[in-house]
Amino acid sequence: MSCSPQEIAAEGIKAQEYAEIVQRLGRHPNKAELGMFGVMWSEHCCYKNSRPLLKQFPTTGKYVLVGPGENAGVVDVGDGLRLAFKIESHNHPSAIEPFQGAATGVGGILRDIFTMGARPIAVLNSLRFGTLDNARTRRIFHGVVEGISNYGNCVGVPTVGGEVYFDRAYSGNPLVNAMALGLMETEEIVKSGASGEGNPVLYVGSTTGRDGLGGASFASAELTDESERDRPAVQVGDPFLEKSLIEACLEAFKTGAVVAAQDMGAAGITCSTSEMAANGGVGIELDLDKIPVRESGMIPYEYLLSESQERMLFVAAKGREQELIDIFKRWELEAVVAGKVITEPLVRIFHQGEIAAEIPATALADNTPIYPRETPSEPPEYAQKAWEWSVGSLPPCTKDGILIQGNQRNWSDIVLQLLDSPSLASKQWVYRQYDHQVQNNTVILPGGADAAVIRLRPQEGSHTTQRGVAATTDCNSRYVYLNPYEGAKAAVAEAARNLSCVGAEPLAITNNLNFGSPEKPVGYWQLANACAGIAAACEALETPVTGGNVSLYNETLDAEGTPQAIYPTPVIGMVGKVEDVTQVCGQGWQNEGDLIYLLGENRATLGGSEYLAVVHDVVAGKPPVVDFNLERSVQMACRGGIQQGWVNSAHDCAEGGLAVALAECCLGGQRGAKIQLEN
Amino acid sequence: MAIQFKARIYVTLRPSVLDPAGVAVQSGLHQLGYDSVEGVRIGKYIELQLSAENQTAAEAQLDQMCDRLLANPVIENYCFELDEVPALAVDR
Amino acid sequence: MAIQFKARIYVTLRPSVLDPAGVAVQSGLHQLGYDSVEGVRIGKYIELQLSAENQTAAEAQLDQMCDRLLANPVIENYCFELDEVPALAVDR
Amino acid sequence: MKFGVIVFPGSNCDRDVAYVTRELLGSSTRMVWHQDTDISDLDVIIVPGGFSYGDYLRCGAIARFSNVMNSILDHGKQGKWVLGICNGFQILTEVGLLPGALVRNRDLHFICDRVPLKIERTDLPWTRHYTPQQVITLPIAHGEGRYYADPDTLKQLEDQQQILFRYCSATGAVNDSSNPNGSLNNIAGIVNSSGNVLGMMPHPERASDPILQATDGMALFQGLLDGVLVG
Repeated sequence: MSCSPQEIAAEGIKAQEYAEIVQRLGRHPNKAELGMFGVMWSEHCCYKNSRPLLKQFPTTGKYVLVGPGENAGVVDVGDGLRLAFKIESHNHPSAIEPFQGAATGVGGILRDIFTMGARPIAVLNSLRFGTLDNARTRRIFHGVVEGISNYGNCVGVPTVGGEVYFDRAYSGNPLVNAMALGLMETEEIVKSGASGEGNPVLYVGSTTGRDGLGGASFASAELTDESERDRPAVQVGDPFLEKSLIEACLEAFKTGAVVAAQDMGAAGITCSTSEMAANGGVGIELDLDKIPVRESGMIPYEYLLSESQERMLFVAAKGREQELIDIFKRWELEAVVAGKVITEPLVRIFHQGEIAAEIPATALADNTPIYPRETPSEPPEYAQKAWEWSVGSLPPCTKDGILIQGNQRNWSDIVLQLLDSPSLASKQWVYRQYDHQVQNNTVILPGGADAAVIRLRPQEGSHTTQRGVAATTDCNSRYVYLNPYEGAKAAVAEAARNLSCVGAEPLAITNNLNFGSPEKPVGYWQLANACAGIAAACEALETPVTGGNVSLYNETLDAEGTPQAIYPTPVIGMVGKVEDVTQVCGQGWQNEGDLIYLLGENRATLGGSEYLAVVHDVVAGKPPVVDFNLERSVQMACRGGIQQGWVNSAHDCAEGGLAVALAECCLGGQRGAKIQLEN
Repeated sequence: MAIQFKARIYVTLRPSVLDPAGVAVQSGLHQLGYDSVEGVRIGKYIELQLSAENQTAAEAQLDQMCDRLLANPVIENYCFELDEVPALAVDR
Repeated sequence: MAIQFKARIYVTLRPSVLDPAGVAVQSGLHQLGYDSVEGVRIGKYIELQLSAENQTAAEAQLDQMCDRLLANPVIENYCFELDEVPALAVDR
Repeated sequence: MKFGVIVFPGSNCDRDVAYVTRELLGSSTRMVWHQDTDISDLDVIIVPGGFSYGDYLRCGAIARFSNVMNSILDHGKQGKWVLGICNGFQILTEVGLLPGALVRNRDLHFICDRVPLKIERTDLPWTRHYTPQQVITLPIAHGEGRYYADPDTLKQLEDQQQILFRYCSATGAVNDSSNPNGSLNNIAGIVNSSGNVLGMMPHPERASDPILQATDGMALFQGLLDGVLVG
C-alpha cells in the first residue's frame, strides 16, 4: 500500500527519493520505515547537497589519528596524548526554545567526544544573533547563554572560549555552534562500526519519550512563522544524568568489553543502529519492547525517531554485557540488552513480536542520495554590485576626522563607536556566566588571549606533563558573504593566526558550515566557493579537516514571505599543540617600555570592514585576500618569538583592524601605547 | 473603581517533556523510604496582586501575562486561581 | 487497603528572604504594560502521588517529606492540598 | 594527615581538590563514594564543589541524605576537620553542620570570576598562614551563593567571630558594590562555633597550582597541615 503524497512530504522526502526507496526495498515502506528514510536522508544526516563539496577537503596529515566518518576527529598532541574534538550546530531548536536548544547542543557535542573514549576537557561556542535592539533577539540571546551556562556548569566541563556576533542577517535564524575537546583515556580509540555476529546491542543512558520528534529532518526545514506553531520538536536535556553517563561510559570502555559505541544524536535509535551497522558492514536487530520508556503507548515511528537526550548504543562482547550493565546501574543509569548484531546487512526492528521495520543499513546510512549541482560560474548580482564599491564613495576625510551625514566626527570618536558595537565589545557578560575554571586546567582565562589554552592532565597514571592544547572558533561571515572563496580562506587563516598568537602550533580543524538553501543558485554558489576556500587554506596551512557538521536551509521567511538568507557562515574550529603551558602569552601589554612590532604588511583595505558596516552602514567592497606565504612566515615568526621568550604578548588584527587590535591590547594590559604610523 | 485581585499561578512542564528535577526528587524521596511516591513533577508557583475592572478583565490580563512572560508555551502549561481581595484588607 | 492520594505542595520563600526572581518578573510585567501588578513572589509547585492508610496518615507523611527534603525551613514555608484519587482513575 | 574527598554523582571539583592535597601538598588522599560510611581513618573530610545531585530542588538538598553524611556529621561533632567548598558549603548548611542557607544570587546569573576576600581572623588552622585583615583573591563559580541567615543567627555569627571570609573590594572595603552575590554582611565563608567545620563559597583549590598563576588558596590547605601538627 503506497504512502500518500502528504505523508511523503511530511517526512521531507521528495517524489523521486520515494521512488528510489520503493526500488531499494522492492515494496512500499510502512510509516515507521518512511520516517526512518525521511530523517536519515535529510541534509542534516546524509549531507546530500554538501557531500560532493566536502570530498575536496584534505583529511590526512602527520598528526591526524582519526579523520572524517567517526563521531569526532582525533589528533596526536605529543607524549602519547591524543585529543578528540568536533563542532556541531543546534541552530533551529535554539530559535524555537533558546535555553533547551542550546543546552542540548552542548550535551550532544559532549557525547560525540566521550563515545570515542575521551574525557571532555573543554567546550567552546560560536554564536550569532540578530541585532540587540530587537526584543525577540534579546530573548533568544539570554536563553541561549543561560542554556549553555546551565548545561556546561552542571556537567563539569569548562566553557573556555568562542565568539559572539550580532547582525541583522541572523535576526530570524540564530546560529548556535558548540565545539568540544576531549583527552583520550582508553588504549584503543572506540569506533562506531558494529561487529561480531551475536554480540549483544546495549541501550544505555536516559529513558525514551516523545520529545523532539523529527528533530533531524526539522533541522533541515526552513524556519517559517508557521514553524513557531509546530513547536513540540524540542528536546529537554539533563546535564546531571550526562555527567553520570560520562563517568559510566569511560569506566565501561576501559573494561575492553565494548566493541563499538555511538551517541544517539539527531534521529536517535534510527541513526545509531543504521550507522553502526553500515560502518561495520553488518546488520543489527533491535526489539523496541526492551527500550526503557517514560511515556506509554508509543508506536514504532515514535520510538525510532524520538530525540530524547543522553542515550547511547553499545555493541558489547558476547558474555560480558552483564559486567557493563552493573557499571551503569552503579551510576543509577538505564542499561539493557535491546538486540544483537546479525550478519545480514539489515536493520531489523521488532515491536510487540512483529517486524516493525526492515531496511538495508547502507540504504539508510551510506549510499544515500547525492545531489551534485553545477556551481554557477557567474557571481550573483549582489556580489558583483558590492565589488564595484570603492573608497572614493566615502566622504572626504582629514587626519582630524570625517564628515558623515552632516556631522563632523573625529577618529577617537569613531574608534569608541567601533569598540562599543556589540560584535566587538567585551563579551564578559557572556563568559562570566560560564564556569571556565572547573577541572583546574584553564591556563588563560576567557578574554585574555586570542585562543583558549588548556593544560593536559590525564586522570590516571603519574603522567605529569606541561603540555597543553589551544583552541579557537573563527569566522568573519561578512567576508564570506562578500566573497565566499576568499572569506572562507580568511576564516581558516584567522583561526591559525589566533593559535599562533598564544604560541600554539596549528594541527587540524573541524568545521560547521551554516548556509542558506543549496537549492537556490546564490546559496549553492556561496557553499561551493566557501568549501573550495576552506580546502585551499587547509592545504596551504597544513591543517587537515577531521570532520564537522553541515547545517543548511538557514533562512527565515518573514511575515511577508520574503526569504532572508543568513550570511554564509563556515565556522572553523581549530586546535593547536602547546609544548609547554608556561610558555604561552595573552594579548594585553605586559611591561612599560616594551616595544610594539607589527608583523606582516599593513595593506589597508576597507572592503567588508567593520568600519564600513558600523560607521557608514555599508556592506560592500572586496574583503582582504589571504597571502599564504606571508601568512605562514608571520605565524612562524610569532610562534618562534613566543617560544624563545622574546614576545610578551601577541594579538591578531581582525574586525576593526589595527585601531581596535591596539585598543584591545591596551584594555587587556591596562596600559597605554604610543604608536608611530609610517608617515 | 478598579478592584484588587490576588492571583496564584501554577506553571508546569507539559506532560510529554522530560522533568529531570522531578526524577531526581522522586529518587531522593524513595531513598528516604517514601516508596509509595510516584509521578513527581516540579513547576513554578507564582503569587501576585493586580487590579482590574472586574473578574473577567483580570482573568484576561492574567492569561496574557502567562502567555507572554510567566510561562514558556513551548514546554510549559499554566493555570491560575483568582480571588478578589476585600477592599479593607488591601495590602498596600 | 492503601488509598491513593494526589498531593499539590507549594513551597515559598519566607517573606524575610529577598526574592530577586520575583522582583525581576515584576519589572518585566511592568515593562509589558501591566502596571497594576504588585507583590510578585516566585516559589516551587510540586505535584506527586502517594498511598497511605487514610487522609491523616497521608498528611503526616507529606509533612515529614516537606520538612526533610521538599522545603528548607531556614528560608522556606510550605503548604499542601491532598485529595483522594478515586480508585478506578488510579494512574498505573 | 589523611584527606578524604567525598564524591557525589554530580561532584565536579572532587578531582581538582584531590590533585591539590595529593600532588601539590603530598598528603595521602582518598576518594570517598557518597554511599560509603567508614571514614574513621581520615583526619580531614572535604565536601567538594559541583552539582551533587543535579541540584534541581535546592543545591545539596538530596545529597544530604547520602549514607556518608551521617558519618560526616559524627566526624564534625568529634571536632575533626570538615571543609565544605561551594556545593559542599550548601550541603553542610542543609545537613545542619553549619547555620543559615545559600540562595539564588542577587543578580540571578551564575558568576565565574576572581574576587577579593578579607580574612577576618587568623587564630584557626584554616587561616593561620594569612595575616589579619589581609585581602586575598580566590575564584568563585556559583549560581546560588547568596548567604542568608535569620537575624539571631547572623548576630551570633558576628558576636562569636564565626565569619572567616568576607567579600570586599581590592582595597578591603566591605560594602554592597564589593558584594558579588548579595550575601548578608558580605559573608563568603563561616566556621561552626568550635571552628573545626568550615564552609566557603570561593574555591581555594582553584588558586593553589603555580602553573595557573593564582596561589592565594594554597595557604588554607597548608595552614591545616602545619596548624594541626603543631596545635
